[in-house]
Amino acid sequence: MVHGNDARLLSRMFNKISDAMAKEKDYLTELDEAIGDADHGITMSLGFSAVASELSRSDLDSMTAAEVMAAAATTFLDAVGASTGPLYATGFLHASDRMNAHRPLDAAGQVAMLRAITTGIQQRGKGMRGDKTMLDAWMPAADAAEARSGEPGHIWSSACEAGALGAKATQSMIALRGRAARLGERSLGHIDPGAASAVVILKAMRETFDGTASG
Amino acid sequence: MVHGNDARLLSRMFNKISDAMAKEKDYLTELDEAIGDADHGITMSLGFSAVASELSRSDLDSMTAAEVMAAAATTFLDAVGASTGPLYATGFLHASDRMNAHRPLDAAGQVAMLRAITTGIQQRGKGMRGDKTMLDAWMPAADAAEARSGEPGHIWSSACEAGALGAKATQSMIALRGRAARLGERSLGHIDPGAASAVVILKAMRETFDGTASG
Amino acid sequence: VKKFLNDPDHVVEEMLEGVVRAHQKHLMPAGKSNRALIAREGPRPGKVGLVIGGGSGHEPCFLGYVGKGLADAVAVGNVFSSPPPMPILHCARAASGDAGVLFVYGNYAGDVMNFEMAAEMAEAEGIAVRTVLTTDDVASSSMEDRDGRRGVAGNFFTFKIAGAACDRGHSLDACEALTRKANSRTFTLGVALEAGSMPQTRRPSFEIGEDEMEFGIGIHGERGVSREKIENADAIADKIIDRIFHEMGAVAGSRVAVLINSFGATPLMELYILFRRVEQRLKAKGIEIEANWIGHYCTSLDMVGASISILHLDDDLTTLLHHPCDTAALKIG
Amino acid sequence: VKKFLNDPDHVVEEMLEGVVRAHQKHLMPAGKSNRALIAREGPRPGKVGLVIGGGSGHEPCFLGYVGKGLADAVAVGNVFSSPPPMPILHCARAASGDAGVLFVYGNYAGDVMNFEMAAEMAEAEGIAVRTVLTTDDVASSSMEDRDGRRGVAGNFFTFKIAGAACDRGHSLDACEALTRKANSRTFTLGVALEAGSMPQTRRPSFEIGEDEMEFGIGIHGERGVSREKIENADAIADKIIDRIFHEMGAVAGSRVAVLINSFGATPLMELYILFRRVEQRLKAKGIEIEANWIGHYCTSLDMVGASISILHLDDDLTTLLHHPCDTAALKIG
Ligand SMILES: Nc1ncnc2c1ncn2[C@@H]1O[C@H](COP(=O)(O)OP(=O)(O)O)[C@@H](O)[C@H]1O
Ligand SMILES: Nc1ncnc2c1ncn2[C@@H]1O[C@H](COP(=O)(O)OP(=O)(O)O)[C@@H](O)[C@H]1O
Ligand SMILES: [Mg+2]
Ligand SMILES: [Mg+2]
Ligand SMILES: [Mg+2]
Ligand SMILES: [Mg+2]
Repeated sequence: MVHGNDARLLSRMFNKISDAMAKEKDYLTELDEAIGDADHGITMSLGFSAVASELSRSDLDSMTAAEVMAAAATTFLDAVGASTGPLYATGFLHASDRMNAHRPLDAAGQVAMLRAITTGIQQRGKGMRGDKTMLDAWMPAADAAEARSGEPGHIWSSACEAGALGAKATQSMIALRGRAARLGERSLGHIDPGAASAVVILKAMRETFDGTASG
Repeated sequence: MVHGNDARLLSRMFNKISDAMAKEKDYLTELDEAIGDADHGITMSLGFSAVASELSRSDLDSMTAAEVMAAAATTFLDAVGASTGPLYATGFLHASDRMNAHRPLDAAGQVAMLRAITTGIQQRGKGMRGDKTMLDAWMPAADAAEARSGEPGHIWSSACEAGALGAKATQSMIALRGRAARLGERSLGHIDPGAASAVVILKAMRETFDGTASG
Repeated sequence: VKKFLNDPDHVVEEMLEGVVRAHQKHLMPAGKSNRALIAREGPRPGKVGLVIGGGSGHEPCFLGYVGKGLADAVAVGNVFSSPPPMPILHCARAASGDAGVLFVYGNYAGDVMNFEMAAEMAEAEGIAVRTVLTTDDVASSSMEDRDGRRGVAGNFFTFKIAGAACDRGHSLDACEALTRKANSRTFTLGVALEAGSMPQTRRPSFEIGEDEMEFGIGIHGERGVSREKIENADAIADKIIDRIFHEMGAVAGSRVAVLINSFGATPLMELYILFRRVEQRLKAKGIEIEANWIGHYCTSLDMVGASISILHLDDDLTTLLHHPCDTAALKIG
Repeated sequence: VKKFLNDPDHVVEEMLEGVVRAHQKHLMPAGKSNRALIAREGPRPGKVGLVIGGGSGHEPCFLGYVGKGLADAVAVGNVFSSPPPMPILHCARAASGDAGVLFVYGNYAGDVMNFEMAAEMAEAEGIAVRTVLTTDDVASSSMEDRDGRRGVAGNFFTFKIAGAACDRGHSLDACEALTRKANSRTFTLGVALEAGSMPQTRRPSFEIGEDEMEFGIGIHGERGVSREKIENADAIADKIIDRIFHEMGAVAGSRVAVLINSFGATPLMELYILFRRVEQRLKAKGIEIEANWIGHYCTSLDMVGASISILHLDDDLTTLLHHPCDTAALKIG
């Protein structure tokens, strides 16, 4: 694939995320009912549908991948606020910054993007693994992708698998950050909604990038 | 029976009414839920328990039957207000007035009391038979009692029977007075709570007077 | 249905103990009982006294409207029950400044009987009493039977106008006439989505189906005038406004006051959404909103539902509406 | 769960359209969006600007507290979601009178991130910003971790004090210090009997058993700190007051302000019953109630429940508490 199509590729990615989030909205909200304030599915779906519709109105041909990421960051943030707004906005902006100086969105570029998003989220939320947050999906996913970076065909399946395992593992954690942290031990036994929605994003990324990453 | 006991007899009557009303409270409230404001059982039970406890604190030996009736009227009114307060207070006061100039509470006296209560209710509420109110129990009861006044043993069973039939008949009436009148045809099919509680009172009267009326 | 209660039979007494302590700057009991509450800066010689009242369960009605510039006294009944004559009489005595007393209350069989008995007793003591029954509930009977309608949340406006008329020193005749005018120009319609529940029963007083609403509801948990399919907020507001427009003679350039009232459990968020539509409809007709109130002004225990009231103003009523008052539930100026 | 709504995804926009029309005497949008609302008579040169905000679903929080003598601007988020930085920045700009701007909002991860981003942007424009997080919820963490607590209905008091401090012309340092003091002396505990429901789901966000209550509840329909057997009103009030007494250093002769707050569906009648007990307990300790508020001041959609907040006054705070203000939800003086 050629460089000029990266903006379109990312736009396709955000479309897929938006569709997937709309489908998982109820499930995510149910998770947030258990240990949060019952809005996570609503927030994520609203935010990514705003991103998708903003990008659909943009002239992608004249945009770089970095510009698409930056537009997604701002749009997502303005649409949702909440906890996820600053977290993902910072993640996307961080990825955008990395892209500026970077080569096309080939396998290495995709892994770098995944890591950059993760690092951005970490910086904004000052969290770490084991806090029972979205980071418990993003961090193992980025690690797994990096470990597989020599095998372009396996990057996204590994990332998804690791992310899903990480999200699953939040079930046995006590929340240390975000709203659920107020519940203390009552948060045990429930999957973190933010980790679950991270997996939804990762899977949409896999769908987008699988096959493209061979070049 | 002797005259001096009339005050006690009436006090016993109000006790029986109070007990019966406490037992029927839920049923009466359910009736009022259907076509009123769900308080009729509460109001009636509260009102007669106030009367019973007022009389239990009174020196009945120094009171006439008329004074007992008047005390019941005031106590009931002050305790409940509502629609039933003025209606029964006026009924009881009316009966009290009649008693003043009257002979003891023998069969004739009892029939006169029943009629006086009924007339008082009529005067206060400006209602008539067929309005779907408590009068649909009180009026036939008073009529039946008067018709049987020559047969002391049957006065109260006739009154109760006629009252119960009258209350039952409210089921097929459209309410013309009181809160239920707002419902128009929607009041059809439901027994009027005030008519139902009138039957409760009539039955407690029967229990009180049956046997006493032979003299 | 779960509630913050102790003995359900003492709910009114306990509430009133709270009220008397909470609002001691505005009101005080007339005697030993809290069933007759008097405005601290209300009654004064030469002023017509305004007495309001009714059952409990409508808070802040009626006790929240006692204070300077509004009602001089309130008689408080049991839940959904008219107060008996005695507390009303106590109110009349305390409110009397020898210029007569005005009784204003909702048109319900029970209230009429008890207030009339009290009026007779007050008259017998030499206190001149006039009565205005509030009859703002458009749903409760036809336009021809306006006087037969019941009083619901719109009594907020009628009380306000009556209190202002009294406070401005009008005669008993004038106070009565102005209050009657306010009532005749006030129109309310209410919708319930779920019934409330009595403290003693703690079950919904009746069931409203999943996709139903009760249209033309009163404020006592009585059923409404018709059971209808539930609709969205705008459609409900439209239905109400259409009915009110049909009755109210307001034309372009008219001024109105609007009250969007929660029956208890409906939150402010939804009231604002209703108000949005009401404002659009009034604007489209060229009718101006002089003032509006949105919140819990006349409730029916914990009923889920709301009512819309409109007072069609004229110059007199506008002046009286803006007249200052200071009560627990309403402060103006 | 039935509600007066149109498209559930437009609930906030529609509500704000209603709010902007209803309260046009008090506030107006900062720009084209209604997500940043400015007090009409709020900001002025030389005065510290007070910016508050948070998610929707808490009405009259936060927008009801915008106006002269209280907040200068409010940023409005989606239901139970912090507003994003842009409307907060618009608020900061509009509230700025070149004497600095004070941000006061509840201590939640989302709000902290968004307000901090906005603060950085405002600082970059040369607006000095200070932040006070409200942390009045006694239940949300231990006494030692006071700063980790979340802000709930008691922010009513903290906003009031902050607004008064700003309006009286104090410096940014002084406004911050007084606001911090108010927050550190405010204690709240809440109890939910039934969960609220989101406009989009219209189902209770969680179930509370027939004979259970959720103790130490927040204002976002989050679960509380513990599930307990339901008790009567006095027992619940006692439990709350005992916890608050344990933390608050008030002794005989101290003065406090009391807020009995409905989370949405709990009616005034029950709040008065709770207040009755709170007053008894305070009186027994010789603590005087300087002022009290009872009603819907900080809600959680249509949750059934109530919270009790106590502000332990000192001379400064008493003066500021009584300072006049004029907003949609609170008028003093
Ligand atoms: N500091 C943080 N770092 C990373 N993720 C966080 C942090 N705080 C919260 N989260 C994530 O945010 C999710 C909740 O998002 P959402 O429901 O949209 O926001 P809110 O809690 O404001 O309602 C949590 O499930 C958690 O994964
Ligand atoms: N004018 C009237 N005459 C006779 N009975 C009446 C009249 N109005 C109402 N009632 C009776 O009162 C009953 C209702 O009493 P209750 O529920 O205690 O009062 P409220 O309607 O004030 O709640 C009705 O069922 C009816 O029988
Ligand atoms: Mg959430
Ligand atoms: Mg009734
Ligand atoms: Mg009643
Ligand atoms: Mg949230």
